Amino acid sequence: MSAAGSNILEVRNLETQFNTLDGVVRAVDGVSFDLARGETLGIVGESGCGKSVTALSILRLIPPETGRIAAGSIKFEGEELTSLGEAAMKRLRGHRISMIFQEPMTSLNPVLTVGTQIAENVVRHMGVPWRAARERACEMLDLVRIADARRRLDEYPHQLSGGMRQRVMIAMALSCDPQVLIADEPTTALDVTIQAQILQLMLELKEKTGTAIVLITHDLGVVAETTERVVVMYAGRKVEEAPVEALFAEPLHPYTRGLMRAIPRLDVEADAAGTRPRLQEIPGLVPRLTQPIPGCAFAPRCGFATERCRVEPPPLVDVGAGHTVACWEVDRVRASAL
Amino acid sequence: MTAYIVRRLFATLPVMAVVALFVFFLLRFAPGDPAAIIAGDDATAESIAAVRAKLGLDRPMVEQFFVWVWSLMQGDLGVSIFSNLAVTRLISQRLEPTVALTLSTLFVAVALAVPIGVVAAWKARKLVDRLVMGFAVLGFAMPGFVLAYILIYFFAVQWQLLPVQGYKPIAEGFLPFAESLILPSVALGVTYMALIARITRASMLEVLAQDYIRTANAKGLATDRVLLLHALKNAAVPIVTVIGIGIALLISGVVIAETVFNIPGLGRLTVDAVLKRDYPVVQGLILVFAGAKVLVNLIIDISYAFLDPRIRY
Amino acid sequence: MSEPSAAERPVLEVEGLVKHFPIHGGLLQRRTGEVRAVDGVSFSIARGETLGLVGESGCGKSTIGKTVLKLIEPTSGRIVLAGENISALKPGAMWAHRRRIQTIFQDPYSSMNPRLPAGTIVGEPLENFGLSRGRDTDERVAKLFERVGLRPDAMRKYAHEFSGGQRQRLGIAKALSVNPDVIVADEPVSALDVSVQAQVLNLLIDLQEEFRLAYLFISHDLAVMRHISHRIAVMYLGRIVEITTKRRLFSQPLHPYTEALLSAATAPDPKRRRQRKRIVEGDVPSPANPPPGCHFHTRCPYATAECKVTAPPLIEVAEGHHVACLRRPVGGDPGPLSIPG
Amino acid sequence: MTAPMAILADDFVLPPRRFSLATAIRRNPTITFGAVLLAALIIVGIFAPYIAYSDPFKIAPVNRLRPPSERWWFGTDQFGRDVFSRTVYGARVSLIVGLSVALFSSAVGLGLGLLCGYFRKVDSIVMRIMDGLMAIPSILLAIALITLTRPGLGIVIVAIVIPEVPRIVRVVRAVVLSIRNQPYIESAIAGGTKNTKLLLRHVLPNTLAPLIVQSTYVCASGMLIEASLSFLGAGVPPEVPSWGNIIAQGRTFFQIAPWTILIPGVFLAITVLAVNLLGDGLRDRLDPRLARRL
Amino acid sequence: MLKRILAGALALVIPFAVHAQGQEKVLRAVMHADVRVIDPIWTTQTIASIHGMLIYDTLFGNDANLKPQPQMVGKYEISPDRLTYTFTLRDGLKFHDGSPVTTKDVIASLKRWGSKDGVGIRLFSYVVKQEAVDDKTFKMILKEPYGMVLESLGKSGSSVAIIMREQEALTDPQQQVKEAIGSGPYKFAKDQWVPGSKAVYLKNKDYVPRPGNEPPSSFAGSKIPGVDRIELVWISDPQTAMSALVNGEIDFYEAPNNDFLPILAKAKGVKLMMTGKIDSTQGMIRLNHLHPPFNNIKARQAMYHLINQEDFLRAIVGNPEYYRVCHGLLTCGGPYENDGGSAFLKDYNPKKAMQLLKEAGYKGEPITVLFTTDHNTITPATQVLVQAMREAGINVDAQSMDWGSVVSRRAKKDPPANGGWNIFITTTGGVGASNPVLHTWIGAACDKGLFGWPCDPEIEKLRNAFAFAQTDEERKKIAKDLQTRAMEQVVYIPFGQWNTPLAFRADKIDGVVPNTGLAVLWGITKK
Repeated sequence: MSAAGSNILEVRNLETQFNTLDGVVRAVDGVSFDLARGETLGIVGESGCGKSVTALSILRLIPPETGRIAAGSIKFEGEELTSLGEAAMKRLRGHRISMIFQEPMTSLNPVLTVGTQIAENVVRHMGVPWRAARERACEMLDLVRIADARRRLDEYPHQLSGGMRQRVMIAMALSCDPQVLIADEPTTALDVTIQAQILQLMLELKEKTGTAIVLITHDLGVVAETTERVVVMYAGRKVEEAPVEALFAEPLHPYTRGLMRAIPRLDVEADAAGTRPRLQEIPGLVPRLTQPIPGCAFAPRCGFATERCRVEPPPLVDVGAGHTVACWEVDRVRASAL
Repeated sequence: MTAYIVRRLFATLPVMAVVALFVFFLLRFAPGDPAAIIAGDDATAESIAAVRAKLGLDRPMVEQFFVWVWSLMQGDLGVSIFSNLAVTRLISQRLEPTVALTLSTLFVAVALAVPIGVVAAWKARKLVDRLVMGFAVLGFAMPGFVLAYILIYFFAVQWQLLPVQGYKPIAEGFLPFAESLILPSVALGVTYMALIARITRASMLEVLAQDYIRTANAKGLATDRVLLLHALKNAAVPIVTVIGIGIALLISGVVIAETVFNIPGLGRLTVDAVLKRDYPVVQGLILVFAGAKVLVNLIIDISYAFLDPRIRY
Repeated sequence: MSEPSAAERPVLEVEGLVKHFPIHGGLLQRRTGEVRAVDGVSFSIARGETLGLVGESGCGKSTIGKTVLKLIEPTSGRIVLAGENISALKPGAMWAHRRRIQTIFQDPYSSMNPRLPAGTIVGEPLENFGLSRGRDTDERVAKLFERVGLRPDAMRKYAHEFSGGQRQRLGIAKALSVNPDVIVADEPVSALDVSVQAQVLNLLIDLQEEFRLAYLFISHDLAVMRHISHRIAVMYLGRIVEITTKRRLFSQPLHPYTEALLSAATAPDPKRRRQRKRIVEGDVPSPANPPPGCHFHTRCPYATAECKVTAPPLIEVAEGHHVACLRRPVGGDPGPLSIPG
Repeated sequence: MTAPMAILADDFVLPPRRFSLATAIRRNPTITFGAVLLAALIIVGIFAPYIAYSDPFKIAPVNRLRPPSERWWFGTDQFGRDVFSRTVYGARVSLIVGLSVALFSSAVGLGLGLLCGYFRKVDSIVMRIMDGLMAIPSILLAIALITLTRPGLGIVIVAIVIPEVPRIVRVVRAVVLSIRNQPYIESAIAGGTKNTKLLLRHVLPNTLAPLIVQSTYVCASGMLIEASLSFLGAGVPPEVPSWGNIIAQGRTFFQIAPWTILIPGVFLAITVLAVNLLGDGLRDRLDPRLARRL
Repeated sequence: MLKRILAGALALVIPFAVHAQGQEKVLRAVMHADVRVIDPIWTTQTIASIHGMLIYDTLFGNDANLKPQPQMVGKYEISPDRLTYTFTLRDGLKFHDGSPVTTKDVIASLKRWGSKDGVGIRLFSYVVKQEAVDDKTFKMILKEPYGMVLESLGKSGSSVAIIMREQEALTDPQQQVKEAIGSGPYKFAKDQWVPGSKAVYLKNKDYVPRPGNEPPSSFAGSKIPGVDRIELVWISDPQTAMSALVNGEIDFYEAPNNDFLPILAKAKGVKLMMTGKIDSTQGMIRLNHLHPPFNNIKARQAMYHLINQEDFLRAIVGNPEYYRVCHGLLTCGGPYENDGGSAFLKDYNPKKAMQLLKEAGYKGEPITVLFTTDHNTITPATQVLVQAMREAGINVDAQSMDWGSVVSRRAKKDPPANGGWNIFITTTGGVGASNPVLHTWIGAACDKGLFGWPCDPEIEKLRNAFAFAQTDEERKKIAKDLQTRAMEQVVYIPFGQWNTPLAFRADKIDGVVPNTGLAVLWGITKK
């Protein structure tokens, strides 16, 4: 946890639940983390671990008829968001905290021009007339390095490629100089070369604007190459948090280790005979979130699990240098070979 | 765009041909014999035969068809067997009431149903939504003519606010014209309004679940902008489609409304003509109705291009 | 895992495969152009070997898969399956050969008929080719379920009761049921989470060794390719730009596009951030009107004037290593290329 | 907002839900309400002779236009016939018309729809004919058919089926076209499934859900059209007590004897309501995706 | 936004609307049927004659007591041997197109009328020739004296003896005349005619009524056009028409449904007027004498025992105040009403009817009844008949069809099996049925007579005798013998008579004359 003063976002014991046909689903089950000013925080985990729900909870975009923030607090520059009025939240969204999403194909309104969709955000929050907002939109398109920005203003999303649409999303999100940009799987749907361009663009813009970024992804490679600090989530809970170098050098939670070994490695030389080393599977399945899970959620699939792991939820252990992990058997894990 | 229109117009030819063929042979194979009816009360065998000859009903079927089609080309829909008036004149006489009734019903229904549908979708699963859906299901089930009589009983007879029947052409002043259309439009419009409200709600709900609406909310836009600009513009295509389909429903409904409210329109003319087996009038009318419907479909398709930039012709 | 023996005749040979999709427009819907999805591709796969087809979206890799399976008719080119030329066969005649080539789909949710029990779906090919009937089919299906790691009692369950990983296993079981020679796997794991992905990849590898299956493995993920393929072909805009053994591709990438892919791909190692080579600019051009000459010249840092004009042929510049780049002559220096002018 | 289900871990096995009537009722009230109402009306229809306490055809001019009373529950019409008995018999006629219209048009519609959806050659010809039929407003087509032949229940049914068939063909064809490019069809083809088996085992079952939904709507509109036709004097012969006839004959005395119209009208509305609710419920239950497209 | 548009439109239009109504005096009337055919000779429909009496004129016109009064005729002489009638037209008679009325037109018109209408045919069977003396005077020469010449020329009811221009009069009676140009008090606005909805008649400004301002009495008296414009509006639904009258949308409603009379009686400004005492409607069950079983007189007489007039009348009319049982063929309340043959109808006994039918050789084969579905009096009557026959055990094949089809089907003489019929029901006007000569349905002229084709020379002889009878007692005696004979032959079975009053807005119009046989509209004025 970095020094309190410089934290722009503090999340404490966040619980978000959905009521479905099969009962109440605890998508986020008590998650806490901080975000420093200008920092790039990664939230990684497999689908269904609650990373997207955490992001949507911060902006209070959970659809009221199906889900609600059950407990916990979200402080943004000292202001408690969970109890903020809807009108105040609306002024905040897209202005001080903005968000971009995974599917560039469907995240832009197909029947409105790119210029309108950006300018309307500027008009809403900066109170400038429409003409000035369009100018601002044009500037933003240049900023995200879209060629021939003036002409693009009047084009429709279906006339742009996937990469260009994601650039428009970024331009839209940053159009009002937000303090925090939440990116939910921004490059998952893009091709490799385009993904590289977008990630590089996000880092450049962070330097220029000083916006703090929360990057949500399932791809450890993206986390490794873009974020400064990482939160690993499993079944709605935070299992490990650490600076990115420390996490990859010495992952302490069995789940994080399991993930590292399960990924096919691009950079590791195949062994001499060119034979293919078997990938280390993580046996079993992710638990169903419709019932509360006693103890550690990963226990059923964990090689180090003891009786206590199945009964008592593990506390967050601080192993120093900002590296915390929620595991009873930290020492045994640390001792075992990577 | 014009290329598309021209192609669509050509595409209507086979459809109209099917309609023409169907109507022509359907009437010829009917067991009833119109010549007997025309010949009048104390008709003798020869006078019936005379009438058949005059109408050319005795010539071979194929020849009759070509004669009919050829006269059709010149816009001559033949002459009514009973009133010796040209079908085209009969139709033009009664065009105004039917068009006025259809358009007023269309306008009333759409102007009310679309906003109701949007509100129902916005307040999904809340009381107003249940009410709207309840109205929609009831409106759909309510037979038009029963509703019509109830309306007449209260508004025209008991409270004498509106005329019981008849149609005042617009030439006789807008007020009487509007008054004579209110009750028929409501009686006819209820079912149509129910249909549009339901489809508007359904397509709005589908659009509101899309990602770009979540993006719009993530931009903190005001609710009505999200609803009316972002959502409604996307939902417009299915709504316009159902309005188009609904017009066919309207044409059938007009026949009943004209009967109950005694409006001298095309619907009533068709029913009378069919009941009296007045061939030329029936054929002419069904072609006119079919032509109108095909035209409406074309207009609806073209409107898509303005509603959704992705649709390019 | 043993390397495939080169002596045997390849189980699947493709020569000069072309597939163009016509575009219609104007007043009379005349053909006004075509999308050249596959623009002259040749390769072969030996028994027990995995050929990886890698490339970005729109490069035509899925179209090759569908064409080889004859789910869509090729425009021209030869497809030889276990010695039989199937490229011109009408659907009726193709039926007999379908037993030899099976497929696994990308999306686990839509590749299973929602209204049929899992056992019936897996057993359908057996009954289609008359390999077994009634009770006999059920027994063989039960064995297949076990072989892919599913409980036999799940045969009566329906698609919506299975998870994504389990459905891919069902797809594999179905493909396996008629012990084919070749399996075309189109992005079989890209819809799955990492932990489940590993389970499926290991299963595919085990099955290949046990039944000496040939895989045409299509994916956009280089790491998965490196793990499962023996040989890899890199595709760009409907053409193969480089094809070689896995080890040589990752150690000595010759084609600039392959180099760009490798440098763009992310790896779970924070140190790589500083070794970043050049990121290639621009978007993939549309296959409806690809750039003249070498398709990649518009984004290639090493492109020369000639690259803009002549289309580079795919030639064997080193033993078992083909590349389609004018700046890579036969026996040329495999080192990095210089930036012209 | 992606539906909450997608957020859940996709990799765990859903427990197979046992079918329990209680939960089924609780979860889809529309189907239950519609089905119960319809069942009641069918029972009334079948056991009409026992429920109706007097002969619906018997003319007794002496007790003409009597208001509803304890002797005549729903009053009498201008011929002195008991409206309650005639309405009960009317249920039988309307249900017969509604169900047979739904049945015939679904059968024909399914056949044509499958052919059009699957075989390109058939498609263009049949669809032109369907467009032609749909261009003619259904009531006018029905009137023309009925009046040109001897009026009778069978003719009325045929006359209502013909304009309804194109509607069903369009629905089935749309569904078949969408199924055709589903991956599980390609997977079946790759697995050696031949055309006929493909159609019967893979395409047909998946078209049944939308077909059932559409046929309930057709059943409802069939009843309404029958009533309208009788109202216009071109429907079921006057002596057959269908709701449309009762209303048509009663309309002349509406102001002095409103019960002759209101009660059959209410019965008709309730029946159509029941069938529509059944249709809505089935649609939401069987085929949520299609629900939106229709 | 919507409100603003509506308000704007209204402000613009209101002045215009008021102006249009101001000057022109319009009579809106709903008759018993819609003006579909404009040739009163071509069809026997009463509505065509109402249309005819507005735009054409007749030589003579029978007054309220059925006495012929001169109308177009100025003076006339009958030769002592009663064989030569000399008529001279009065002055000022002009057709609507301005051309004067000449004897050429009169002779051609009478010739056409005489070859189509029953009464005309009977009259012209005695006429040797018509001779024009000059443009104003012509002679009619008979071969034997005939008592009904003037009554025939002035008859009311269907197919009145109207005078049209020669060029129309020459059209073959089997064809409809194309133009509606007469010399009557109103002109027909053919361009505004919308069949099935509205027929419009405009005041004939240069019509010269009979001098002396004779008081109007049915067809007699001076015809002074009362309003500028008459609109005969057609409203098919009787209840809607009644509400329209109550609401003031129409001024005159000829045949309101009996059930609505209580409402109309109470309605503000509405007045009910009983028509002339013999102007009622008589119900008739017509049997087909050509084919079994009713070619046998016993079978026909058996049917009498099935008929209880009370059942029919209550089904059709309901309110006893407006109907009366009448066991005779000649209109009860008419001059020649008598009880001849009425015993047949006194014995209502369905079982006996069946027994008599069996004796007459009826073995249960189907009897075809033409079942009208869309007529507000004939439909209920047919339902009562069919039920009575079925209850008696007769195998009834009731074929339902609209009135138009019944009209065409009854003309067929084929056996019931292929396209013919056994029984159909119709009605006839009380005025016509009160006089043995004018009452066409009482005739029995075999296949030359009306459908059903009863055949009995005796009846025809009696009808002719009536025409020649000089004194009233003589006529009454002949009438009784005729009815007794006709009842025996069962030319038709009467099921009673009823009359419906006229209803009109007394607060808006007056000058309504109780009609006899045909509604008289030309005299009506608007306040």
